[in-house]
Amino acid sequence: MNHPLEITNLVKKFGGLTATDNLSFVVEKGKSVGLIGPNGAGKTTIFAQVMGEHRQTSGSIKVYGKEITKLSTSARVRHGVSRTYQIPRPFGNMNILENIRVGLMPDNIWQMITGNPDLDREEELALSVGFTPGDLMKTPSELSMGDLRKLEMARTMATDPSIMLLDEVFAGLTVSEIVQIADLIQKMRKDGMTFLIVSHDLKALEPMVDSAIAINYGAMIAHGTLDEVLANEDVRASYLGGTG
Amino acid sequence: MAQIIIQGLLLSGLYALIAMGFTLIFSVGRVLNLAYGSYLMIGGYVYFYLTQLLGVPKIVGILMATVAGCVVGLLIYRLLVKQLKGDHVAIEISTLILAVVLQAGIVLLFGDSSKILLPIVPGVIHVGGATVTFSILAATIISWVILIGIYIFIRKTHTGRAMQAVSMDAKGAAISGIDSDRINMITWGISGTLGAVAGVFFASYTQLSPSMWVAPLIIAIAVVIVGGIGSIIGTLVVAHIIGFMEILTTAILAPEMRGVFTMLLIIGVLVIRPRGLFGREEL
Amino acid sequence: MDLRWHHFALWAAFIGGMLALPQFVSSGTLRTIIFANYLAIFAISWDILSGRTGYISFGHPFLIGIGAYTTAILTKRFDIAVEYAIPSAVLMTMVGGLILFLPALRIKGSYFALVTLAFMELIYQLVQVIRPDLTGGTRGMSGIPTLTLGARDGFYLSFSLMAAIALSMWLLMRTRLGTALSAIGMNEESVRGSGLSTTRLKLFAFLTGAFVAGLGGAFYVHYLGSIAPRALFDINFLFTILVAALIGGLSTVIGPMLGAFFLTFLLEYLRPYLPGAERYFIYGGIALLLYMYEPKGILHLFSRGLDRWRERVSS
Amino acid sequence: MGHIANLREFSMNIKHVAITACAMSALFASTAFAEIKVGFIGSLSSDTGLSTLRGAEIAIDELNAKGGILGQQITLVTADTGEDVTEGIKAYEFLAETEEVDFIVSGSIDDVSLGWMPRMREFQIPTLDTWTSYIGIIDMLVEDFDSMRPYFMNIASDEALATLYIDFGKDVLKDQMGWNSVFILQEDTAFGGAINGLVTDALAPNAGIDVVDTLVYDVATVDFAPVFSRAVDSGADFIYLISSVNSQVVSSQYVKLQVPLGMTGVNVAALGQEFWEDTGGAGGGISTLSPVPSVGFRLDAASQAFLDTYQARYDSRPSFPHFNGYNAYFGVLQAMAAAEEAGGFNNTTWVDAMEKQDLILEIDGEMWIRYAFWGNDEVEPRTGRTYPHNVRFDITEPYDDGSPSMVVIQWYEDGSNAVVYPAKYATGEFVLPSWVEK
Repeated sequence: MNHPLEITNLVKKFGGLTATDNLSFVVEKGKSVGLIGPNGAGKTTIFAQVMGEHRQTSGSIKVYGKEITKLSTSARVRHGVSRTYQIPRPFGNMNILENIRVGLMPDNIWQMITGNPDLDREEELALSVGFTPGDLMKTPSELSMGDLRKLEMARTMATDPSIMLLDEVFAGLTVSEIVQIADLIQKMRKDGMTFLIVSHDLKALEPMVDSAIAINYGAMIAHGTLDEVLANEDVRASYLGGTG
Repeated sequence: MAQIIIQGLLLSGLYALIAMGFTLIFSVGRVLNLAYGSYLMIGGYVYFYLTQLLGVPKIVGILMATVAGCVVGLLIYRLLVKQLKGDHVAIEISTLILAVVLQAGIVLLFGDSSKILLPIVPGVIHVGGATVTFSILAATIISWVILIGIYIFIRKTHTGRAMQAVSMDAKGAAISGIDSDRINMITWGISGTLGAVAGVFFASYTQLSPSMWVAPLIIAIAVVIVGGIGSIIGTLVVAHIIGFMEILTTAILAPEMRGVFTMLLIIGVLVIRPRGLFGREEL
Repeated sequence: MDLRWHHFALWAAFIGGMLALPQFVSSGTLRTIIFANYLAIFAISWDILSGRTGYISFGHPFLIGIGAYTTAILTKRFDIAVEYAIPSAVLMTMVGGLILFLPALRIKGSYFALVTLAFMELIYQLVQVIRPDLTGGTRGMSGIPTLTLGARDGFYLSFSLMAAIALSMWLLMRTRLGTALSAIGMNEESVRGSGLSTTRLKLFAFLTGAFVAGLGGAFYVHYLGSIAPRALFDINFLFTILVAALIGGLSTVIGPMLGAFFLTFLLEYLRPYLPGAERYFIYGGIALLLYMYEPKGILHLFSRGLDRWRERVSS
Repeated sequence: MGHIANLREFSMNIKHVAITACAMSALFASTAFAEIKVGFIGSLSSDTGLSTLRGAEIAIDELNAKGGILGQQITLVTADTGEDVTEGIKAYEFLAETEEVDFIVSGSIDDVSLGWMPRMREFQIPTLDTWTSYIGIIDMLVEDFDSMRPYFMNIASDEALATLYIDFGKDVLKDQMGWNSVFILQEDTAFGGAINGLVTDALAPNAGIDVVDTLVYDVATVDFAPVFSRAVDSGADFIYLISSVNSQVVSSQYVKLQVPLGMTGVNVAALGQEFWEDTGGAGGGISTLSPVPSVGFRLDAASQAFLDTYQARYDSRPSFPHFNGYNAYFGVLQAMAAAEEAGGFNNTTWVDAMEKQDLILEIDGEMWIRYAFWGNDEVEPRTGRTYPHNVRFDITEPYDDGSPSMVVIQWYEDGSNAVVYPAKYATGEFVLPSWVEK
């Protein structure tokens, strides 16, 4: 049985510090998993290793059974994993459509030159994350934090991922923006997308996820449904302990 | 052998002084100030103008040169660097343009031809087969005094520690209530002052010419890049590596190759170990 | 590609107008335009390599110099025909581009700029020391065969070359490739995160930039007829290229062209009034002010002015 | 004195800046009436460039005062090279095509002249070089006379300088000082390489002086202490310096470090009267060969008159013209006289007329300085080669066919200077600096 994401015995050390401590878990197809833990627990480091931005010290990461630990970031994206960032990273001088265009491009210079951009698909993606036709020519400096997250979702979706890693999707958003993003994720779940979501906002996270994994000091301390995880003594202790 | 050591120490002391002002800016503001060489040029020319054209006493000349360097440093920070908030590449480009403009300004005021300064302290002594002029000896001693002074200033004073804090973590420093703008101002002022002093000694060692800013800039870049960010000790050590390498190349190998090794060192270190030999590893 | 008929009409008008120019202006003006053309080529190639990808190169004369020296040595010392010498020079320059690309795999920003500066200084010193019988050492070479005689022919050749390069680069950069290269300059991680191999894109940018630089450098030296290390591997030459691209407008093709013409004419028109070094003072001062005031360049100033004018007309 | 002159120069420069500020609006009144245009190409901010420019200015003003030539007034147009090769090419094009000058007088340095040389061939404008002495340019005339016809160089080429210098080695260094071995200190330039080659190949066999070692240094060298240490350690009797680019530094460090060896050779910075100021007085003991008329040179009446006019007219640097100032003054007069004879600057008739120019300046009825040119296939007897369009020099005693290609001058520790060789032209003695033990 091949899963969209399968992490086995993952270890990451920075000098003397262990950021990921022999972590293993699986995200099943069509499921949405919440990854929770206090500040500095090592959540973002896991994302970075899945994407190849940091190399793991040891362990394996498989996407649909395929070992990806030797691949470059861009190759991993083409294998179907994509992530968003806590602080969105749009292309500052490009409008919304152009931002999405980069995600839609084939990784082949000749095709980039000869092929034309798929304007319809660009617009479709932009509209699907909740932009209005009037927004399409706006550049990131004219967008709110919520809009930037939507833009990042759209660009990520443009790479046609089979699993999406969302990092602090609700951070810095207004209440109404949280609702918008949440609706978007729910819609994509219905369409069968697999998610691994990091969020501080446990309340907002709750309806988004099928199960949750709690980590602290880079090691898994609990897993199960979000309620079960939150009821776990170790998890409570880790949050109260403020291991920052 | 003795003369290589003596000559190496003298040259390296001067190089350390040249690089120090550049290191400070680079470590506190993370900015490469490519107009740094111009401080040396301005310092040298102000000193020349006052002492050799107006006949002002040498010590006053040096003081006024440092004042000029300090003022130019502050002006560059206020008018240029601050406007380009945080855009490192833009700062590099604009300081490079500024350096060329200042060079043209010097040509305008003093002409193209190079000028030799009178020795700051006349006389020579012979030590172990090497001839040492009092001028270069004075330059080396003063540069060591200044280097030690800067080291103590950074370690012991409140402002110095604030500079250290900003250099380690600008955001963290801001959170703990340090006014990083003020610290930057102070750093740019000190850097200009150090540059101008180094300029007086560098010019008295070599010559004054409108293109004299390039060589010290490259020395400073080499020292800082090879030494690593913000490490005063690293700066000192690398200044000696480069100084001795130059002396050795001249004395043993071909003198026309002396610059080649400095360049290779810059390229090699940047490509193999971008944080420098003594820089901190970052997470 | 989003090409409209008016784009081609504008290009055709520009090229046609320029080709008709020798009928109307003095040969002195044509000479000035020749230098502007070559500067435009250098600025365009710098922009492809640095302006778009954000890998600011302070060593562009390194590339131009490889192209110029290769063809100069081949034609002057080995009597090789220009038809073979220039393509060889372009190939050599692309090898140079590859050398510049290697550090770009590991470092970026200020560090990359410094490495390239060191490359320029290094080759400046090496050219004088290694095989001066070939390079002409410090004094350089004179009497390199020139391709054209007279201002008019020199103008036609340089302008055709510049226009061909500018038009093809303009077309190339309007494709998705151009978008991807600019995206690297804005955020390299996000480009990787979009599934594109930035290594390959950067390599393409460096090779294309080197190709254009080599082509420009080779034709330039066959126009000048002489070459000297001090004129090529020099901070002032770097400064001119950089400033042309910057004040024109980065990440465009028209911008560097505009910047090159602006700078060359500024310098040349100041000559009768200010014959000496003060020209550089004013020129650098203007460049600095413009860069500080409008980092996006003259082109941006124009289009903003145009927008404002349109608004006024429509309201 | 020097301080005051320098200060005045500085305040002049300040004024210059102020003028520059409003120059854009004030200066567009250009005189459009004159027909004869002379172009100056060279650096407007260097002593050598200014010497040529002022020499030409004085010559042109004298001619205009007498009613000009061919019935027309002469105007002078300047084009600055900033001693940059590419700028030099642009400057030449500007003179040729925008200003359409009839004649160009150049104070360019070697590589700048080489840079614009292809343009000279293209435009065929009569051009006179007064500073560069590079034999490579004369070789171009030998190889391809037709395309180089309008080019003249009225300074003796460096090969002739070196040949006469070897006589100095034999007569003075060897016979008078008793020196047997030399350490050659050569800057890394083509000029340095050329002179070095001539000295090593000829000095040793002809003068009987051994070359112990040769050291080539980079022009950017700032610290000569290790270099001089090597020279002293080599055990040579004296140092032979060849320096054209950075010679103030090497000279002043020689004095400041009190290097215990005599040093002579080619030291371009020491050719001008400003050398003493520029080295801050650290120039005593330096000697160098110099083209004529050098500092310390006895002047004939015509040259003295030129110098007087020069000094009455200019009070900024250079306070004395370099040799090329004289060359420019007499050269422009000759070029204009040739134009008068040829009826213009047509490059056949003008070149013929220019080739025939012959100005002999005498002292006490003896030939002292001569401005004339070698013919196309005239062979110089001692070197056995031709020097087409190079100034007619003489490298054999008693120097009665032309000016000697060079003299040796020396700076004394009190700031004075004199010609010390050849004997006929000497105004002083060759001496060692006081710190050198004999």
